[in-house]
Amino acid sequence: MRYFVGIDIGSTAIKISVADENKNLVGHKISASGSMFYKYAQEALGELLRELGIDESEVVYTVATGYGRKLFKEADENVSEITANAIGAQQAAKEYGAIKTIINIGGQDSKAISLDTEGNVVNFAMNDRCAAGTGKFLDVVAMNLEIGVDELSAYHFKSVGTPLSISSTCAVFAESEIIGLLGNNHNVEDIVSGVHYSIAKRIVKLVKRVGVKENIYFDGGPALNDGLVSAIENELGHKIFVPEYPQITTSYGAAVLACDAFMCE
Amino acid sequence: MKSFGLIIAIVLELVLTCSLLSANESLWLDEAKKKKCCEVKSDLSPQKEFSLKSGSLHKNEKLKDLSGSILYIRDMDGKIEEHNLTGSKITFIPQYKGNYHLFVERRSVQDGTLNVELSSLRMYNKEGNISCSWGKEVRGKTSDSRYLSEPLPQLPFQLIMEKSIHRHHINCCLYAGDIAPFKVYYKGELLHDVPLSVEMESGWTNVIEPSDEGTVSFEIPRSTYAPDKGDKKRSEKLLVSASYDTNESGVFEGNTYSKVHYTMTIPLSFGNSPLEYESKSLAFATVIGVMLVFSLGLYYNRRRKRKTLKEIYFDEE
Amino acid sequence: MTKNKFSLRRSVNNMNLVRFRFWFQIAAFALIVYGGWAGIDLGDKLPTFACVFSSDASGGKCYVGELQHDLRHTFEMMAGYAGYAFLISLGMFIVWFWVLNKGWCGFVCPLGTMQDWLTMLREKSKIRFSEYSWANRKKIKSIKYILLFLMLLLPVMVANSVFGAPKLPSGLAMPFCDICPGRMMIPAFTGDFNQFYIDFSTKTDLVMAVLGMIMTGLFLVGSFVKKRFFCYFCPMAALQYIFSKPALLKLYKDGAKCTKCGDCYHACDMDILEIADDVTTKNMVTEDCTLCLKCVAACPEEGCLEANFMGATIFESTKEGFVLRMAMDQHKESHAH
Amino acid sequence: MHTEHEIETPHQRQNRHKAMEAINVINALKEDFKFPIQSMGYFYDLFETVYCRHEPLHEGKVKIGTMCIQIPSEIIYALDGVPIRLCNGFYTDDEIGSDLLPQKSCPLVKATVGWFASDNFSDKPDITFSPTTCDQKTKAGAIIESFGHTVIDVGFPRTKESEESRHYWRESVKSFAVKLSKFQGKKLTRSNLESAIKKIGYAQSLYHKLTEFRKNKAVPILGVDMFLVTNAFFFDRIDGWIGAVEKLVAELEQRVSTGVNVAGKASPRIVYTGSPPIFPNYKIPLIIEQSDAVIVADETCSSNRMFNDMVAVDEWNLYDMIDSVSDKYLKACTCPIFTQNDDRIRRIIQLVRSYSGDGVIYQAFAGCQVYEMEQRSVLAAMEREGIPILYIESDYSPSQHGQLTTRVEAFVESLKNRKRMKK
Repeated sequence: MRYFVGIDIGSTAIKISVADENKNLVGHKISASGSMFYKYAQEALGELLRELGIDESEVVYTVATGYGRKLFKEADENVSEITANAIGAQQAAKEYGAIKTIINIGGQDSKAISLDTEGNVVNFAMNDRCAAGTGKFLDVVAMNLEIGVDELSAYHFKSVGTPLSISSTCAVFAESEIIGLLGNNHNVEDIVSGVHYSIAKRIVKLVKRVGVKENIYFDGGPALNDGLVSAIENELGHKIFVPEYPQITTSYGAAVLACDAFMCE
Repeated sequence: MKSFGLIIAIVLELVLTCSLLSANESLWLDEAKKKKCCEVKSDLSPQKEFSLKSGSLHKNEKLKDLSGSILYIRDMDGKIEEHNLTGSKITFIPQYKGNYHLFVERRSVQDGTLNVELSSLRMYNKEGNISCSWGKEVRGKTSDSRYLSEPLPQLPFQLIMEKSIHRHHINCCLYAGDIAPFKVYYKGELLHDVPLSVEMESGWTNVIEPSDEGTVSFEIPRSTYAPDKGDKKRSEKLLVSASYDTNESGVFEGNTYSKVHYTMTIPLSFGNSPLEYESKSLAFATVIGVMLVFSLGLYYNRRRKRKTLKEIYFDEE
Repeated sequence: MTKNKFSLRRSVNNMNLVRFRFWFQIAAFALIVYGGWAGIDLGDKLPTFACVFSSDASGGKCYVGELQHDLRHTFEMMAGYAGYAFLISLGMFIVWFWVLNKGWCGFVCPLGTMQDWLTMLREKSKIRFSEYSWANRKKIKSIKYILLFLMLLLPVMVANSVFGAPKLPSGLAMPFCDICPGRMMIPAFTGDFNQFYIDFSTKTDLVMAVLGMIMTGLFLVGSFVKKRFFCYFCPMAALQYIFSKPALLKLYKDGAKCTKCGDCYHACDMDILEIADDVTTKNMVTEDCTLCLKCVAACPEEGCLEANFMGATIFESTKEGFVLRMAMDQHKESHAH
Repeated sequence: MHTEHEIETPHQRQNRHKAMEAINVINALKEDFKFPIQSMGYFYDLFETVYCRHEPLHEGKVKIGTMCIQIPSEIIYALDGVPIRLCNGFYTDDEIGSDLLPQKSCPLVKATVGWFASDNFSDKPDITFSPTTCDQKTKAGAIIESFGHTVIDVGFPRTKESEESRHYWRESVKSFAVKLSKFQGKKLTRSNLESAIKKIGYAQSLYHKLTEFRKNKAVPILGVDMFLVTNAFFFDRIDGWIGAVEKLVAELEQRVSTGVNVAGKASPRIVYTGSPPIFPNYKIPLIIEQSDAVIVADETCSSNRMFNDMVAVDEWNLYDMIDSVSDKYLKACTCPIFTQNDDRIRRIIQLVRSYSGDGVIYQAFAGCQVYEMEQRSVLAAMEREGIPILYIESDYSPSQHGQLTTRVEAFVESLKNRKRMKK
């Protein structure tokens, strides 16, 4: 039995997916990346294979992606996360329908990718200047509000008043703003939904740059935040598709690519 | 027969008038025509010149010698000056602008009767010396338009015109058709039985009896004989005189007398009544006509302008 | 800018000028037109239309009459006493005038008062007033000066042959009085209608008399539809304006405070545009101004317009006063729907 | 996996966006300043109800939209209409409008057009009157009409000195009144116009009382609050407004007597002029007052210009009332659309003098041509008068907040220094 590994080394986490010959996801693992992520990556891969009971030899082809990809020497090949993301999204949303637009919010950047009918990347836009409106930002907010990141969604849906938007989605300034709002004891729900909508607005701007086309696919860690999802849907005015494991789309895509590459040889 | 009656009438008429005239050999003051040249001026006020005339308005002669007669001048403030006249003419320099009232008294004894002949004349001085009358200039002359009509204490017998003359056209005058009321005083009290004889330049004369109140008044007639040379503003002379006899006796200049015969004259000049040349009805007609035309014009002009907005949606209520 | 609640100045500034003026004018009218019957006699140098022709009744006489009378003298007379007389009269007129300045027109002049009464009548009968176009408004300004000039010249030409021209007929001795509607109207108020006549005695008299009647007709209708119709042409106004500068009563404007809202111009009976648009001049007593002070009453700016007597403000425009005068000082619940 | 949320309709989204804009400003007004005024509560609530909760104010009334101050609200009230001034300050609507108008056009106009385009009103105007004031508004009328709203243009002259324009405007106003009374099926009568004029006059007099307080050394009310109050007059029930302002006046009287000062001792007094700050676009005023300056007076058509000049009627008959009303809206107006406009400069200087202002801040919307064009002359005039002035060009977008703040703060500090120098 032959297996294919896709490994995505991101800024906050290392995502590894394993696919079989039919490109089905066999298993995946997410572990925090850090200073010496090359080592962590190897360990994580080892652990994952052990969990799945797969022998190293059965892994016939490995593709690395993410901006740490070059450093992962074992990889037979490495591809840009854009491509990987596109492929992964199409695979993951097979039964849902053809994906035309992908929204990806990572730890420290966010992307919008538009695909043509064949699924090739036509255009993409990304914000990589600062952490404004990214996973990191959400962490900061949650920390300031003294709630868990996973609670954000719940708070969002509890909000009844007008969302209190944050004028700057820059992590640094936002902090002081949020503290100010709390100081004037506005309720947390409104602040949370406000934050979500502020991010959503930014993202939608990004998406508008590449053009909004059904179906829309949303991945990356923050996609787990249902509040944010609905905020984006409202801003966008379209339903969006969120996969089961939104974080690993890219690595899955890499795995799929690995499979394709091997089959061609 | 008719003609005979007519003749008699004429004769009677003549007799009557002659008798009246003879009864009315009166003395009167006359203002001399102003001579343009050689006018004697004393501080800016020209000298006025008068003469005494005796006889009727249309037939009279100037008195050569006035010695023995006295001139009283009363000014607007009632100040009275007295002059003994000499020579043939009366000269007098009015000090300031306004009305002056001149009186002349002349006494003579004639076969036992003392003739006291009096005449008075009103004169309006257009000119005058400001230094004497600046106060009046400042205040204005509005109240000086009336004559003072109290009797003059110096005169025993006096005929006074009661009419106060308004400035009809600012410069005042009498008009034909005005009622001229007179009163006759003897030693200060009113006489009720002295008739008035009136004579016009044109020769018309009449005698008017006093009313019970003692005022003798008549309507100034319009002279139909007057030569009307289109000069509608011409003025005409009128001489009003009254006489009165008493049985006082006394001595005057050595001659004794047992009777006194007073006569007083007032020469007046009057103009033709403006009423003859004025039409009130036409005036009102003009005014109303103008008003009608003007307002109609305005009305239609406005209606033309406001057509655009003659909506029922406006309502002044 | 703290206002003492019960200061005199404040209550003056809050006064209802329209009512005040109405009663003042009635009083002045009584004094001028009927004063004579009460033995009042202010002389014949008044700088207002107190008609010379309403003999006994009037409490004073109009100087215009006197002026024409004074001018009807030969030159040699004018060189002498008549000259003095003329100067003294003029001096007296000026002294009178300096007290109230043009206020004589706005508050005293009986002819003006009559016009205001006609205006009230029009207002009551809800008929719109007329206005001159601005162009015409400018044009007619000169008329009063022309009238003044003729008024001064003709009497002289009656008494003298000017530049060898033949003397004018005596019918032109008082040219303005002949055509002045005051001559008919003011005596008429004393029950004396004798001035309504057409004089056939001479051609001049006829023409002048007819003119007089026409003017009277125009006056009555004109001042019914146009505020202060006659004052636009009044030679007295022209004569007054010559001496207006040093007068005691003044209308001052502080241009900096002016917003050119035009409320004053809207209120002005004489349609004086400068009052609204001139923001540089201080002394606002223009040639046509009647010092009626309606502009001050209509000015909503604090202290922009003021009536000033010998340097002391007597009546000044204030927001508060404006609101009171316009009856905007209290809130009525919105009218029935 | 597929998410199960209801997605907002475009209207809901628009409303949410506007609400989010509005609430920020309202909170800022409520929270960022010392000594809040109790009676301002009415206005905060008013704006929250209208712009956050989108509740209609005038149900069952005929609402008459006006595109500019030049449409005489006296006549509208006299004919039982409710004037709704549609000058709009929302960035949300501005963005919608941007797709319909050229990039460089005025955000206010864009916002108004956007508002109509989205056709999302809590108080929808039944008919809209659009005076032909500035080019953009003039053209906007037609565009709005193309969305299927009834818009009636009211001819407005661009010179105010000439007699012709005076007559022209008077006629326009008359025909406006005729059209409106036809629309309302109600006569314009002496009594109803008179009471309308007097009511608005009273409202204005209240405003004057408020401004009077700002002349004091200790300023009892913030400029932004004043803007909010005058802004409320755009759409509020007039009786409610009057009641609230009466309370406000009373409270401020209190404050003046006790010498409450909403600004600091040294904070410079600013006279604000230029394009109208209309809720919620209080960006510049907020920045000014957040950086320790206080707006003591303004020369904008959303506030001072709307209230300053009052109708003076000489004869309380219909003919004269209508003319007086029209004159007020033409002759007194200091809008920069007019050919020559020294009046505006004079007004600004006068405001600086009488409110003892330390400096002028002149804001022009990027795209609000007339204000941008007049900028030079005003700056020159201020230079002549020795009045420091800051010219800011901005739009509705929240983006350049940072830069603006720095500029304003710098200006304010320079003013403070000047003050210190003087002492």
